[in-house]
Amino acid sequence: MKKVGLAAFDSKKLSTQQYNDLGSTIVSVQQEELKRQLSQFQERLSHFASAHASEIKNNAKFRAEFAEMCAAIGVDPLANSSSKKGGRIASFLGKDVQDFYFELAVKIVEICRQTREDNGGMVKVTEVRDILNARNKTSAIKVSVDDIVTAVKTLKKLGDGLGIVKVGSQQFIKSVPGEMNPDQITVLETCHVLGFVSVSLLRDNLGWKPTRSKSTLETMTGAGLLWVDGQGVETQYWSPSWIDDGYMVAANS
Amino acid sequence: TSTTITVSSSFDAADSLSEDVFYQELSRDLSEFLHSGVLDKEGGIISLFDLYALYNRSRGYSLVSPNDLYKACAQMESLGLPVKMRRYKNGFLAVQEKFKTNDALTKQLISWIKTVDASNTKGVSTLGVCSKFKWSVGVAEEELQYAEEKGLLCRDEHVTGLRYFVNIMCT
Amino acid sequence: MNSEIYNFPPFFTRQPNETTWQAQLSHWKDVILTHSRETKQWRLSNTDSIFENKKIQRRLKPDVIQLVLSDLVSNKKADWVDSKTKTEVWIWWRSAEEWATLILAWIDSTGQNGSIVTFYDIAGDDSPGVPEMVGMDSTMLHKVCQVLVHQGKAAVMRDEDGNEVGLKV
Amino acid sequence: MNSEIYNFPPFFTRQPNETTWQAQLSHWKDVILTHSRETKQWRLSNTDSIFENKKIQRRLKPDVIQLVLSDLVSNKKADWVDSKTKTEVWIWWRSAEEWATLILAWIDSTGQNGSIVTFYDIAGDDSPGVPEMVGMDSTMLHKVCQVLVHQGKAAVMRDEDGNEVGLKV
Repeated sequence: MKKVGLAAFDSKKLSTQQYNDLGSTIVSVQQEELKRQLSQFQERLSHFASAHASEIKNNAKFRAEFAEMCAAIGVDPLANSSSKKGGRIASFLGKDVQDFYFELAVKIVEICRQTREDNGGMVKVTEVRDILNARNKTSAIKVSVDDIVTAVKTLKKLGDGLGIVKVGSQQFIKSVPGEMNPDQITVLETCHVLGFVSVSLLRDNLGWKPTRSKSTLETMTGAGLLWVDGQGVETQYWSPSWIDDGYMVAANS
Repeated sequence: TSTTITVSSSFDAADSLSEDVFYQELSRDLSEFLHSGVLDKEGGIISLFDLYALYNRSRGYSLVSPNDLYKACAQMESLGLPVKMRRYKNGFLAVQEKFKTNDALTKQLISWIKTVDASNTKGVSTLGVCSKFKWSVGVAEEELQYAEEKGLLCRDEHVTGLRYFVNIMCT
Repeated sequence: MNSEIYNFPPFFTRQPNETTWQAQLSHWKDVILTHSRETKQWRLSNTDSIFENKKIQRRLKPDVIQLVLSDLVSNKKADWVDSKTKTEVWIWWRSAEEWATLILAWIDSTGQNGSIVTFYDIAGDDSPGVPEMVGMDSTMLHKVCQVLVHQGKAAVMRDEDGNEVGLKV
Repeated sequence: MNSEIYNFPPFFTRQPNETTWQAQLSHWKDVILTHSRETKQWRLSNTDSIFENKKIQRRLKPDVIQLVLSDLVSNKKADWVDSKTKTEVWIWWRSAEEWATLILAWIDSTGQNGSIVTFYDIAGDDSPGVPEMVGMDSTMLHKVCQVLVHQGKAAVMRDEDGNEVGLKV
């Protein structure tokens, strides 16, 4: 650690012990100062939260920025239940904002469970968003992708087995334990770009040998991650996330 | 030398006392909730994810955070409640009845597989296990993998899905 | 999952993965029930146009259609028109119990308890009591009546030839 | 061949449990060696039909086949035909030492000590000395000879072009 300001001393005249004492004094002074600044920061963030509770609740963009600010200074506004007494951070966010996220997390767990047989436990974040907003047509609050990601992160505390996985530019919620290997990720990415994959598509686009493609595609089908279409010129493998995408395309056209 | 600065929310004595009470009450309430028929419906084991969803659904308002739910489950055993938290090898968490040992559950599973697939030629699927033991898919998978880690079961990965067989390769 | 699954090419191929196949069957059930409800279709044959999606040039194979129909029947969402040939089903896009409830509600709301109401009053073309039931076949009507009889809520009325013609609540 | 294991579907999936996997590898080794011995197969490629069991519709994945072949090699039950590409192995369903012993035994029993015996005498189609060795490739024969040379029990004989053609005990 750089000991700023020590140049003023003639360090040669100081014993090592003294030197260390001085150093740690300075460090602890710095530490105190930082702590003071941080807690001031938290204080202000707390004021901000209560002053803007309704914006935070009703505006997805606002929520995302607020979450970023909290993360930047190491505050987790969603660690504590709203019913818990005491503690500054407990009352950090309005009760209804906290409950908004906790309820969202409940719904995410349920959707993962309900759609698991369709998609093998890999569901696109945008699909979860569409499902939630379609169910809640009357509500003024529209759930955003960021909200869902925030809610999924709070669920980390409940153990491994539910988390965000990036597939190219797409974000998925994975609700089955175990890692996906790079080939499987690549296949899902390719599905997103081309709609579906086949042995010859993977050969032409990625230079994969048929044996490699076949074994990856069969493994993924066996895991419920891909659906098979046997009525084209060759067997085609589709990601069920296409269904939601297709729906969006149809809705926008 | 590097210095880490942690800023924690400072509780005074009364706060930390009320915090202890909060978790104890939550643990007890969860235990009661589980014994109101929920645990029976889930075949005696429930994943923390499902417990979180079901419990908060039943509360309806002033929901419990995932963090608090975890802390309350973690101390169920030390509070002497009839349920305990269990951590599977891959980090999956569940709550189960205290009197049932992990190996007793496995024994139950293996003996059922031996009766439904006596010839050991078809194996069983996760869904088959779910419907037999009333477990959620997550729990069934963990139980099957637990038996696999013990060398009692082995797997057949196929395009038709994953199936588990009684392991005859180690004899 | 939404109805867009009908435009998903793999939806018309029997999925090799058993779990996925179960999900697929369940989606076919939903697609058929929704479509029947919307078009007021009472009867579905194994050659119905729903099993082919011309837009994406995909169709369900006959043996798979058979599995889909059997699944509807075993889920009590349909009955075989002829349980020997198994080529056609009556579709219960509402259950017999639900139809029974609707009939009772109408009789009740019009103060006809104790009087005889004919099937024509209930589901005839001319100002029917339960408009949704217009066009329902007598086989299905019979089953709905049986529900009421079993519940002890109604007696079936017959004409001189022994045909069921109405109810008395 | 252990047909019970060979018809056991999980035998064709790489087992995640380390202990089970080691047992599985060892079963594959036995299955391959038994099958090669029975069919007098000297050479095994990574696309050999043994890796697919049509009866139960299971096949070993390419990366797992590679592990099985490597295991054979590291257990000295096989040698890579080409140690760069590693697509094929020579199989020692008897070890080189065993073959060497069989050759010596035949030479001994026919009183040919001190005389030159050609490879054709040993393993040629026409009344071979060690019938089981018929069809063995020269690469493998060479390795067997080396065993005898190292044991100081025989010298290799060459023709004018320097090719190994026989032995002198």
